[in-house]
Amino acid sequence: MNDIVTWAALAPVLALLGSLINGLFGRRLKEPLPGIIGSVAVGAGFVLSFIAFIALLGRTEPSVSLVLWPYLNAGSFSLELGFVIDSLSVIMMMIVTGVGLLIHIYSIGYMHGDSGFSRYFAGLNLFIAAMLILVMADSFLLMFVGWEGVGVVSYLLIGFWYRERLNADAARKAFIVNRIGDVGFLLAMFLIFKTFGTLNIAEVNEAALSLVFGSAALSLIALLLLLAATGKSAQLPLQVWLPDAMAGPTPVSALIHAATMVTAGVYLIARAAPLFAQSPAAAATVAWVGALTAIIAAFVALSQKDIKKILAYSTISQLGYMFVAVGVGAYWVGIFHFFTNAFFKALLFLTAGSVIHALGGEQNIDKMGGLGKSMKITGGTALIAALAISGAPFLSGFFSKDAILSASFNSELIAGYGNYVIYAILLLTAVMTAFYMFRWYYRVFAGSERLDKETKVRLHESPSIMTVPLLILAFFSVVAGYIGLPEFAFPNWLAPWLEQSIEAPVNFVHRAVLTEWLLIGLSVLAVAVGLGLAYWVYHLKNAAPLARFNQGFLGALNRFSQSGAGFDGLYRNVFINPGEGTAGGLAAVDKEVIDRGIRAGFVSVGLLGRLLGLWQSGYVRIYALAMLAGIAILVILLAVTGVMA
Amino acid sequence: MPLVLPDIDWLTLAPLLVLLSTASLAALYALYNRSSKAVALLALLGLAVAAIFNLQLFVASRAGELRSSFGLRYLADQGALAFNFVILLGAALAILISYDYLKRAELEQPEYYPLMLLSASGAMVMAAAGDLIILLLGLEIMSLAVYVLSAWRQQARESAEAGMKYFLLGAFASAFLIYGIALIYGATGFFSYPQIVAGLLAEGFEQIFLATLGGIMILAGLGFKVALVPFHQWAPDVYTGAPTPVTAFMSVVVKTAAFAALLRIFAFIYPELGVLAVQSLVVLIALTLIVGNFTALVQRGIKRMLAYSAVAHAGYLALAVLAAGNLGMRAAIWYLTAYTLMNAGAFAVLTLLSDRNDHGDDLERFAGLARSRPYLAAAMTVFLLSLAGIPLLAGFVGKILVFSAAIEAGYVSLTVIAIITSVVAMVYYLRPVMYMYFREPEYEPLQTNSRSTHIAIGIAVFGTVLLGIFPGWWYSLLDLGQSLLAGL
Amino acid sequence: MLTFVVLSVLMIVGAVGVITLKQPVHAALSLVATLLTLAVTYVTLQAHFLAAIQVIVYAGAIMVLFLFVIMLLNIQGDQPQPHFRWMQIVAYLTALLAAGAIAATAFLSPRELPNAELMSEALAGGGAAAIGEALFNDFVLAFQLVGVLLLTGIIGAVSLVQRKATQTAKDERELSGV
Amino acid sequence: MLTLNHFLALGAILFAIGLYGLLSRRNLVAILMSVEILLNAILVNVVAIARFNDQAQGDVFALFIIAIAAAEVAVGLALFLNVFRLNGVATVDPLRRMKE
Repeated sequence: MNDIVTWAALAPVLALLGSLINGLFGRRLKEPLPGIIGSVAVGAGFVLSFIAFIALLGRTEPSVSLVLWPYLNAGSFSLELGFVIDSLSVIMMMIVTGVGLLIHIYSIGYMHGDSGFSRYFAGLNLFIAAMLILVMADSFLLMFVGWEGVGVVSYLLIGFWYRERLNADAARKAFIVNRIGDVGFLLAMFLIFKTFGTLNIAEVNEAALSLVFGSAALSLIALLLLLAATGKSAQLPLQVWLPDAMAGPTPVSALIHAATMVTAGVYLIARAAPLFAQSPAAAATVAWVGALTAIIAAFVALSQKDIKKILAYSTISQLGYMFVAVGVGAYWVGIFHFFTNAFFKALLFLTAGSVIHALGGEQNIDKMGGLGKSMKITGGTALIAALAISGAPFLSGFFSKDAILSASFNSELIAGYGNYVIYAILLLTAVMTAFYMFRWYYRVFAGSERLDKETKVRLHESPSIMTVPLLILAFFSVVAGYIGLPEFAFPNWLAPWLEQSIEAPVNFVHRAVLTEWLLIGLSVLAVAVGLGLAYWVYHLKNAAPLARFNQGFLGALNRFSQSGAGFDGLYRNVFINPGEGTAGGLAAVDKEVIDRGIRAGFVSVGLLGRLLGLWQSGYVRIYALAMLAGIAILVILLAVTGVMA
Repeated sequence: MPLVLPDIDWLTLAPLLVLLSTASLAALYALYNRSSKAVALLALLGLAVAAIFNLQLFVASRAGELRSSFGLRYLADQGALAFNFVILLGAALAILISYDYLKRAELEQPEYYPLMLLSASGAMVMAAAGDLIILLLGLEIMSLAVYVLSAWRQQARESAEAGMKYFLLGAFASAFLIYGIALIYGATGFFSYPQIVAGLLAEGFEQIFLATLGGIMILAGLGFKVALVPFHQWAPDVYTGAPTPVTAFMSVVVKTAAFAALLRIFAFIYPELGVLAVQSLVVLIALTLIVGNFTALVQRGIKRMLAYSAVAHAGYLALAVLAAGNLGMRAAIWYLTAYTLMNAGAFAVLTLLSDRNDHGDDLERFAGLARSRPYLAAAMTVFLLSLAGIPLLAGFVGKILVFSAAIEAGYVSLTVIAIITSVVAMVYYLRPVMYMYFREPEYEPLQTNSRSTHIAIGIAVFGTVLLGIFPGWWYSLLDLGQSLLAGL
Repeated sequence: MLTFVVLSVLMIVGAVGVITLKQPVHAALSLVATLLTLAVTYVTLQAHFLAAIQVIVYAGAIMVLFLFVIMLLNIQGDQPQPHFRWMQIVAYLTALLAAGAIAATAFLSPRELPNAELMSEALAGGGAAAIGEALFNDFVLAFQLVGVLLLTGIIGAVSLVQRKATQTAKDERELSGV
Repeated sequence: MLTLNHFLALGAILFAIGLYGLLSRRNLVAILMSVEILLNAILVNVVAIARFNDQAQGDVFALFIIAIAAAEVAVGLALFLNVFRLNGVATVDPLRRMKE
């Protein structure tokens, strides 16, 4: 504890403490108090992280390991639980605690008067603790602790307003889809242990670099980690849970389902970068998953009507960008986009929350419009955020998104012309992003008012406890990009800082400066096209050109987009319809067999239930017969092998 | 002919003798004083004294002192002693739960406690056995008492049925076990493990076939006790019908003892048998993992769900058996410690929710429990999450240990099945949690005086969390686990 | 050899009687016949002591217990089966299969028995002395454990059958959940 | 010539008869008696093997099996009485209140 950096290890402890206080005694505390306790716990964590950051800033080797306690020593398996605070994790910690603090403060206003006030803050604090453990972990095992922790808390917070059945369903969906990712994580963990004999991340990374480039074991590990990451970060094909997760309170969506938890997958890949850098097949898969997710999610976002669902799909799309970044080997860029995204995405959600709060729970953008006039701060900050996420020049999103585009254009990790295709996809996605974000902005904040009369009366700007965090986030949405200016022409502080923690050898083509400028020009053009189109359709023509989108091919496309690109329907058909039910897997079993089946009686639940009923019939004699059959099969096997031998 | 006296190390027998004499004393005391409180306290005292003797032996064995009695027929090595701790813990928790339960259900015949102690002593005999006959007798002592305890609610048809079913199938399984022992005896001419192994390895031994057949039948007999598929079907029915504290006892102590016995013979005898003896266990484990977890998914009643979960956990534990040797043994002991705490805890919570006829263990009872009984709900959540294997709880560490032991032993594909099914398992463990936290209460929870159950739940929560966060100390205590038979 | 064949046939006929005779009393008597034949077989194997035990404990005590229960409760035979006709066939097949498999494995490597004189020499007078020596030396723990086993059986059986005299029939119906 | 395998085969046949009884009888008492046949089948084996190996160990084992049978029968009949008192019938098939 001599090193001041190690004090940052207290951050998760403080958050846990806050959670315990709120969870155990919360009901006896008066309203703002649980919120204040929660905010103080997280705020203190932020201060500690910030101090650690400053302390690390001057060091040549910005990495401090801290062993907590020896966990297990089992034969060849030996593990100590510890934190590692280096340039990568300290950035994550600052974002988690910093954005977390703002969202805590905002929540004091947002959750005002809710009967579960203290329960809410207990959950939020627990989430911060778990997330900090995830990013600070020095071993895959401890990381898995945080990984599961954030999953469980997210599950509890999505279902926070459990009286509405929809929320409980959404919580369960999120939970089950994430389980599939967990299978990947667990399998990867055991494979890592089997291959490297350790679970310590630093040791694994070091060992991975000395392994054969592209070896099968490495690729398998990397692909399993990717499966884990797709589950947590809502990437194809496991993206279905995130839009439904918006059923939770909006600040929860902002914190967990936009700014922090969903980026855990990106963080995992960046942490285990050498594993991916050494297996190009896995890395290419990451990039392709990211690119496809980015464009499909953007496509779906074009037609959504729920103010939060649009943002949810945009989150998925932005996460796709990050996946491309870490897939092509530009690990620092992935973190950079996470960094800028945390601000503007949290800001978008909080403004949406502010709107929902003001309208008394309305979420359909067709029933909004013109809100910017009466909600000046919310509207103004929302505009900044929309510009930033679209990648408008000189705002934070511009720099990080451009870095991703240029990295995917220049990467040598992906064989053939794949990286150019990915670049093209991302460029197209950028056009769509600008379009749907401004569709969102115009439908909500500009244009004519389409509100009910009752709602109109209630309309008000949110209290300052909610607007101040918006302003702070807006400020960072503007400036956060300047730590990572394009390397070819400007000083870039972030890349060398992060690369001290991520030692993965990936080569990039160095192109002529003119080409680089051209690339930047192209991205600016993409933004301009998307923005202009949205301006024309939604501002000048007031959505009139969309009338055509109801029939023919365009109509089908529109419906396809509205249905979430068909994934929910697809999964329902494949997994859930009782005909194929038994083959289906957990999602199916849980939803159909348990809930519907039990109500309808066991006979009608499909094959599994019927089989079970037949087998577990209650008749002693059948049980005895089954036992006998078991022994008989073994004995016959023995006789056969015996005769053979 | 002069009679040669057998070697008897009385200290090795002390824990067993303490339990037996406490049981006898309690049974006698019960004849003229029908107060169950005194008998229950006496039983707990007996368990505590036995634990003290066991501790003394444990310390001695850690110092490298390997003790045994009757020419390696009754062993007191680290493995046996660690299993004894688990058995004593399980029995103590079960007795604590029983006391309130029996009072509430008006079943306070004091013979209950001596029977439980006798059953626990049978379990200890199984863990210490170095001879197939001793193993068989221990198993019978343990089983007979549990058959009776399952039928303890004499006025309830479910309970009577559970006892009868368990008995019939148990006797059937015992017959196979005895047959297996007879065949091994026929092949080698001996009953004690070292002699059997010596016989199997002897020059010119040609009865490997008979011996393997015997091995398979013993596996089936013990597989029945631990509920491996397809010998598991009694478990859900009996677990549901038996009084809940007895279910807790069964799922914890009986399983521990059967695994202790299985581990020992699997480590020493089975490697010398035909390949098929080991391969059969692989098949049984795969079946158990899949059937146990997937049938648990469709259960409505919590007790029944826990029954199938017990089947599934038998699969994980058997994985450690397969990984025989020191690592597997340690993993199994560790897992059983964790399992004892969390499973007994879950059943303890269940006794507080069901009515005095043991009805009402369905999910609806759990609805809104977080509101009506927040601490109980929190405890149950801890147990369920631990059973599901959520990190930093005891169950997670147990799984990690078992899986890594199995991987080390080369059973990778089986471990993959285990990992995937363990993720499936989370779905059914989390369902009651969802009901507790995301539903409005539908029942008024019973308000009963249940101090001893609360003590049991407290111990279980404390243990589950402690072992989950600091697993190292207990694991390192098992470190010197040199078996007495290892050198043979 | 002839003795063996005659005894085997008697034993098998008795056992078949146990599982086919409808009236439990008849089945029990058939079982007594099997047990007694088994005792005679022990004698041919020079195990006189065991033969005595077989008659006293098995045919004597255990079968008396059976008959006692059957008579006391006046248990009738099997009623016509409402379901599970297939069970008979399956049971028949499995039993046949099991017998075949076990017998086949047993005959894979036939081993001769030592002749009778050698046996009786080793066991000198019915084997009681030899058994006693084994029992009180190698198996003294097992011997004690059998005592515990019987104690468990006694406590269990007694505590199960004894009931509270005060319990009225009404309570029973209510508690049994009907 | 009489070999050990004759006795093992006799044991196997008796065991199979016991199995058949266990699976096909519905009367609980008859099932209990079938279990006795199973145990006696094993006894035939054990005693023959003991003779074959020329040891007293097997006889001791046989003795223990008889003792186990006695204890099992006592408990089994007690459980049976318990069921009979509640159900009023002695058959096994009504014992299926718990299933699935």
